[in-house]
Amino acid sequence: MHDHLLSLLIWLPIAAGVVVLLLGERNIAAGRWLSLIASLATLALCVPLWRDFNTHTAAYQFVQKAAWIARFHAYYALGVDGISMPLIVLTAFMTIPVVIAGWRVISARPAQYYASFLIMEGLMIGVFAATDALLFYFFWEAMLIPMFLIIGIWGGPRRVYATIKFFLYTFLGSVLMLAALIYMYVKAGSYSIAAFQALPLTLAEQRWIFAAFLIAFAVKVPMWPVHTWLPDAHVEAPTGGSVILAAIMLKMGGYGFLRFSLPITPDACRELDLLIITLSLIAVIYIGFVAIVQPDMKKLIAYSSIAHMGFVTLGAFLVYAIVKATASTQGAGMGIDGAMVQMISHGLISGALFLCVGVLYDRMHTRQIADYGGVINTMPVFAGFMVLFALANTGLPGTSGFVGEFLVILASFKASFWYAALAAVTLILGASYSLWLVKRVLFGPVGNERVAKLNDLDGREFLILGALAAVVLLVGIWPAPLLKVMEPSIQHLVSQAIATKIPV
Amino acid sequence: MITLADLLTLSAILFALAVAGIFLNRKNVILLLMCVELLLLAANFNFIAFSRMLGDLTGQVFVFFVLTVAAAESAIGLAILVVLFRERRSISVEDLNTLKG
Amino acid sequence: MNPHLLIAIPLAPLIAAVIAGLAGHRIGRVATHTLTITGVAIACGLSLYVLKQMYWGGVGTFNGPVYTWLVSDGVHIQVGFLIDRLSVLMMSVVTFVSLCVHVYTIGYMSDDPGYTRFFSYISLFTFAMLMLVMANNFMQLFFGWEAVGMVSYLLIGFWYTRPSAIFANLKAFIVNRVGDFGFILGIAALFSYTHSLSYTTAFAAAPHIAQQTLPVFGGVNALTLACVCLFIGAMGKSAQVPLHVWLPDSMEGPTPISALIHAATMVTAGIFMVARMSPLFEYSNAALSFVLVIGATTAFFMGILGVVNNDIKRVIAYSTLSQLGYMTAALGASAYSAAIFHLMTHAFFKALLFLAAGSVIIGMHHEQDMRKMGGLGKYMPITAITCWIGGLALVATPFFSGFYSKDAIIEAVGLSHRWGSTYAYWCVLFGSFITSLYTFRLLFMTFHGEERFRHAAAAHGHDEHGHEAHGAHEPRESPLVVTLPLIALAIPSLVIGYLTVGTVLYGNYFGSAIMVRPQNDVLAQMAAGYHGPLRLALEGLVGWPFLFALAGFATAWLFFLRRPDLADAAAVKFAWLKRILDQKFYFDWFNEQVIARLGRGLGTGLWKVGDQGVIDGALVNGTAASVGWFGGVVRRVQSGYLYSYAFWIVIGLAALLGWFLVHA
Amino acid sequence: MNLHSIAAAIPEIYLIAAICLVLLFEAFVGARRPGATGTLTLLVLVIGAALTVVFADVTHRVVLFDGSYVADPLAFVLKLAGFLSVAVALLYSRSYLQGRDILKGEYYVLALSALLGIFVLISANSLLTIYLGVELLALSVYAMVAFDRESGVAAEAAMKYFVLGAIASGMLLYGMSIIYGLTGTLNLDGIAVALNAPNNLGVILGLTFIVVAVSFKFGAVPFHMWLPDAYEGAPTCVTLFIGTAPKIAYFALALRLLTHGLAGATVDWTRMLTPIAVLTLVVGNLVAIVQSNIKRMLAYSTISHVGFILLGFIAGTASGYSAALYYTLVYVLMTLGSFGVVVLASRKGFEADRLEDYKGLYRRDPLLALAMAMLMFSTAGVPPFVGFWAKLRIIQALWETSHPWLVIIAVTMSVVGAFYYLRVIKLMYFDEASASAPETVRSFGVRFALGLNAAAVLVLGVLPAPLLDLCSRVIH
Repeated sequence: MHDHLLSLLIWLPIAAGVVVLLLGERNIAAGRWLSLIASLATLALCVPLWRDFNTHTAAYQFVQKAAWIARFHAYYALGVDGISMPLIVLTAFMTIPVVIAGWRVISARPAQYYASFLIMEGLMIGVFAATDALLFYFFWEAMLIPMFLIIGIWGGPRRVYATIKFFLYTFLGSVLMLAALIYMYVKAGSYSIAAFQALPLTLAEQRWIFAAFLIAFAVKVPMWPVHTWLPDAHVEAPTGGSVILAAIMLKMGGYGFLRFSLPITPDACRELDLLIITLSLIAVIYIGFVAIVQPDMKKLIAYSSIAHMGFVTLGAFLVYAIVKATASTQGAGMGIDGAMVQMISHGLISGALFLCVGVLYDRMHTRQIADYGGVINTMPVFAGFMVLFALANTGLPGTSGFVGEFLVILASFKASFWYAALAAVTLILGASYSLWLVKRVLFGPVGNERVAKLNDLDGREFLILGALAAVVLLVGIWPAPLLKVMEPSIQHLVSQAIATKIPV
Repeated sequence: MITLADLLTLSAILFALAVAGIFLNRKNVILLLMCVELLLLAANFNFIAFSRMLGDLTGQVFVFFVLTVAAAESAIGLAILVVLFRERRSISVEDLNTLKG
Repeated sequence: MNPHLLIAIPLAPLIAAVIAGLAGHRIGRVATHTLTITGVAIACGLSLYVLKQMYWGGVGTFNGPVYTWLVSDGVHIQVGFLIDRLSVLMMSVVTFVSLCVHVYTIGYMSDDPGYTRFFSYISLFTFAMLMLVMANNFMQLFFGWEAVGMVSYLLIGFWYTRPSAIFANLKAFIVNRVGDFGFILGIAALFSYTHSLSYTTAFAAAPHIAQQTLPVFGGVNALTLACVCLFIGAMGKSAQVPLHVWLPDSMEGPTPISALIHAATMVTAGIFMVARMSPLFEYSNAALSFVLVIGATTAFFMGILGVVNNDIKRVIAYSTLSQLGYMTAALGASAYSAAIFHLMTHAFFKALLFLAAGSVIIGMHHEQDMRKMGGLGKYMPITAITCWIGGLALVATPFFSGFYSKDAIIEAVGLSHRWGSTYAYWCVLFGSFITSLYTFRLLFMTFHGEERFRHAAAAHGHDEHGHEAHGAHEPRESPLVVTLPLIALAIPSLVIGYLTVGTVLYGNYFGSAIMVRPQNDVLAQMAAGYHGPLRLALEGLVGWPFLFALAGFATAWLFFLRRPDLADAAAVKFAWLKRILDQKFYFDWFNEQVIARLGRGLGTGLWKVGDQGVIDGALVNGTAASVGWFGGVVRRVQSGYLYSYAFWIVIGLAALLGWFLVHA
Repeated sequence: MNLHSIAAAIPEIYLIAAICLVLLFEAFVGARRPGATGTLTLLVLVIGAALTVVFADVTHRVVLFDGSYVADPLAFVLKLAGFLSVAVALLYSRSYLQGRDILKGEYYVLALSALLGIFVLISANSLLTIYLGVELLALSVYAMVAFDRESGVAAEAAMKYFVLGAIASGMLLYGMSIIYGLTGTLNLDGIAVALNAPNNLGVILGLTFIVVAVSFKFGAVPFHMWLPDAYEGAPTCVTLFIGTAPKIAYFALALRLLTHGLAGATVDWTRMLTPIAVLTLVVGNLVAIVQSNIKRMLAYSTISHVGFILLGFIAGTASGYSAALYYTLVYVLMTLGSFGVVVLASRKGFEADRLEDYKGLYRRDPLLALAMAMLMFSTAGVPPFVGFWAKLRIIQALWETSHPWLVIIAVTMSVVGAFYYLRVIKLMYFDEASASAPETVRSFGVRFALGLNAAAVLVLGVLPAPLLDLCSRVIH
């Protein structure tokens, strides 16, 4: 069972998706239930994954290896460590709300809708589970197709522009990464990520590879200035699409930095860390200001996502700054810990916020903040949830949003006062855009007669938001287990990141 | 005494003439067909010259094949020309520009 | 000491809050308030028990973890309690005041639809405040710090349909966040040197950190930087200039909140924090000078604003600001005990004043404008008397609790030799004149003189919950649930100073909890001249502060009771001054017109120009467009003419031939 | 020489016989039973494939007919591919021809003789056989382009194709003559032995003509101009034909002539091909973006793919050639599918050749739309479709021979290319169906074949190992 657990996690949803597709639009009721069962089953499969995960080793676990393209030493090789495992669980978890959220809302071609999401779930888990670079890339790219269709088919008015922009942006990033991967294959004679991490590379080579990776991952994260696809994609995507986009897809950029950039091109990273840190801080502040003035709820949350992901990249690359500043690795791991927790937490919170927007959108069919006001009068329960998630988005202690930012800020001060100071500006900006949004949408007297007609959450929506709220609070109050899972892998990563790979 | 160089030069000139004819002529498609023939002849000249120099017959055998093919080629060419004329009522190169871009 | 007992203290209100919040509307009002009051009562009882244990029972300091929050990079961040005489005192004050407010709320909010929600909020607040006070590490301190901020955000915006309320709560949260920005930096600074978040480690490392220099602003002392950053956090929470702007607006919340949060507890968190961090601040004179100057400035200038305001609650709010200034000044003078002592006494009489004001507001049917009051004394005797007691305590009348704390502060500041202490001394001294001026103005305008409410135009209730207010109708004394807490608070306001000054201030009550270096120890000098509370009070009768207070009384009597017209005349004569004061020194104007507008402008600029213009317009879509344009150009080469096709073939051939024959 | 010794040549011999048979059949039966010839031809192709498997599956290199003919595993694979692709092409074409009542036996005869030309090229081992193969293929194809006598554009396309093609073969011939003069033999093995003098003026002179001719046949820039016109002008079923099987032949042409015969001058011709390949990539992709006619767009996309195939040759290693082979086969598979969709989507009077004609195709015919979407993603080189592996192999070959800039250009251009493939999907799935679009072709057999075609693109994408192995095995 355990040697096929990851395969199951990948292929179960994909198979289910195909079945749903074959069932077709006619027996969509069956399709819906099948999708729900499949997504729940996938999450259930994560239980043994978490329970039997050995938190004392940095080695890959639940490994599975089969020949794929023997001639090119590409293997169907799967495995998880402390970095990928939590992300897989997150993926499995976040798909369920998407399925439930679409339940009554998606009327056009629902079977294809569910199929796309299930298939995408499998592919995304594949991205995190692959230990073979080629397999990783295979999933990484294949994932674009369902998302392209989701935005394009079920999206808003400017969906075509948004989805093609999204696809080309990410495609450009990916192909350059592919070139880098193949280059390293030619040098290493194998596509195994471990082999790449062990491969000695001159500084020049590392610079080029780093650049290729940077473009690929920076676009996915997204980092300023290659972020502009995200607001468009989010605004146009259907609720489920935004949730997956924000909750999982963005994480792949961060995952890529941790899995590829740091261990494979450590010297280039050491050389160019200032670049990444600067971009991250720009993301935090510049984007924070931009988020404040957004008139569209989804756009606002999209921008806040970019700002939050800035902490991920910042935390990841603090390693070098800290080593340079203090000549010791104390606190380096903390930055990466922070980055990881931030990824998980942002997955939950932004997903929840997009679901909240979806709840409103399903009722009012507008995302303009100006069209709302005083929603709390007619939807008190919903308002309660949204306020909670908004506060979590401001990084309030006791919610998951706090943990990552706190760790990153602590670590960044070790690197430089200014990094910490600029990063901490998010306390102010985050509060400003999140709570101003809440003020304009939820509070105040009833905005207009359409708001007056709103009815509060139904059981389905309550279930989704309730579950998310519970997890957000749990991670905020007791993050220790999460950190425990990551610790060995992150310590290992730090040791890889500070070692040099330049052949002598 | 005619040297190999002379023959090669001649064939080169023929070749150049043919090519020039093809893209200088804006009037008549039939002229194009002629130029094509000329082109093949230039190549044939080379073959013969070389085979004579090398004292190897295969080159001349090749020429026979080329001539045959050339005949077939012009046959096809004229056939297409007929179709074209039936449709367009013109065989001017200038008019062959509905497909472009 | 039994840790489970300690855990029960914050947990009781938390559980009550959660139940009240999630199920309040189901279990009903009575059940809700019984539940929450029980919760807070347990907390209060236990706190007092612990206090007794520690003071009389001789139980030592407790410092232990509850559970491990997380372990990152070998750093164990734990949730834990540090219970010493400082924290236990705070716990007792917080829970006691909170208890009073709970009871009071039953009456005050009786007809509010959000009844249960309100109870869950204030219980939650009690929990958060207790976590803050009991913390033994910076993470938990920050948790409590932010949590109280969050609850106050919810409470100020309790009447969420009021534009003014939801404006105020957003403002409060963001201004607090500005403070927290500094606070978290301070924590990070300490962490970067100690690699731990526990108090003990940080305190132990203080002398060492004081030797370090940070390469920022051309090199500053690390400890100074850390302390100033921490204090910036305190400026936010404890509403010190210039981060005070949120406090007056926060009066939009229901009165119990004003009493609970914005007088007695939350705003004192900053004071408590600095006192708690005394082992750090003591090693940085620069930081303490900063604290001293800020505090004194707040004490004086915010007091002045109290004189011109007409909203009864806002006047008290400004008085709170100025009193917080006094506490801060005390901290700056290394008189931490005095600050905490004043914090305690102030908690009682300020809560009393607020609740009294609330009682008046009930009596006036939610009318808060003092110009529409007057002569209420004979209709609401209990309120009036208790309010007078509070007022007298506030102006530091000898024998009243306020006197012992405030006088000590003024004297301590006077004795301090720190940079800026002279300025601070004059501020706090004149401050006592200002204090009594606005206090008696309030008392006179409310309870004495002509009964202006009779010919007040149909006054509008500020609370949109179900009253239509009648201008001319006799105010009646409030019900028992309202007056009982008044009395309960009046007694300590009267006596607590007299009873405890000896121990708390001069009896080295705090022991190791507060650390003062000998060269800074002004209180020790004062203790030398201390011969019991009675003697102290008698001396106080001829002390400068009291004389200033008397002057204030006289002025108030003249201008607001005897000859109100003089006040108006002065207002006309000093119009410029009045404008500045009405504009509250233009702080709000600056924040809204300059900072907020700047922020929004910057955001819009970056968005429209940076994102949409340059990045998206020029780079992204520009690239796409230019690719398309280029395609269109290249396309035209395919002219459709046979000869041009042939020509291109020849060009290609020639190019290849030329290039390679030349390079061969 | 007994039968056994020429067994390897069975496919060509059989094909000649078959052509005569089909010709006779058409002459006597075809007139009465239109379509019967088509069926017969399909039968012929299937049998041919079978015979090839039986006789031509040589394990080692066999040289016949006085060294002018070679049979090797590569030839075997290519010929099978040829049979298969022609069979599929004809299968798709049938309904199209029927709809425009040009369902005539000559079409099949021409197709078969073109196939014969392809085979001759595949097995050519002397300049003479190469020339004959080229001409046989070219002449049949010219005729096919002009096959619809009612269509003016077809005639124009044919005329352009013919004249330019003739120029190209003239140049090929001229180049050959020079090489012959330098080496004194027409046999490629002989040439390979005699000629290994890089930077020899004479060689370069001849080589340049040959490279130009080969580039022309492939449709590489700037010798590509015939291609879009021919593709657009020809009847779609002919476009389908000339877009697929001949590419196999031209691959063989390049492989036999350049990498075998002129191996001595590899340095030179790789350097010549480099600018051509880059131009081809850039121009093909850029101009494809601005097309509004899908046949023309696919023509330019073909050009861009040719760029990739040439890159494989530029690598100049066995790995590179096998990458090019893999790319060619994959390309043929995908082109069969995409033009097949165009054929099936069209009706008489509705050529379905404008991009707008594909608006909302999903609503009208989900299967067709799905197949097209898969093919487009595959052509764009997105996993899990087979097109991805083709690009991967080329890039790998380029890295092995360290051509960083070619890699960067290639991948960047593939992003540009992705745009116009996505646009087709966008039209089919995101846009609403335009009014008055006729019913698509519903005959089960063809649709089933198309479904298989698309499925193959996916299956070979998920499990690429076998085909990759094959391509690496047959080239060494």
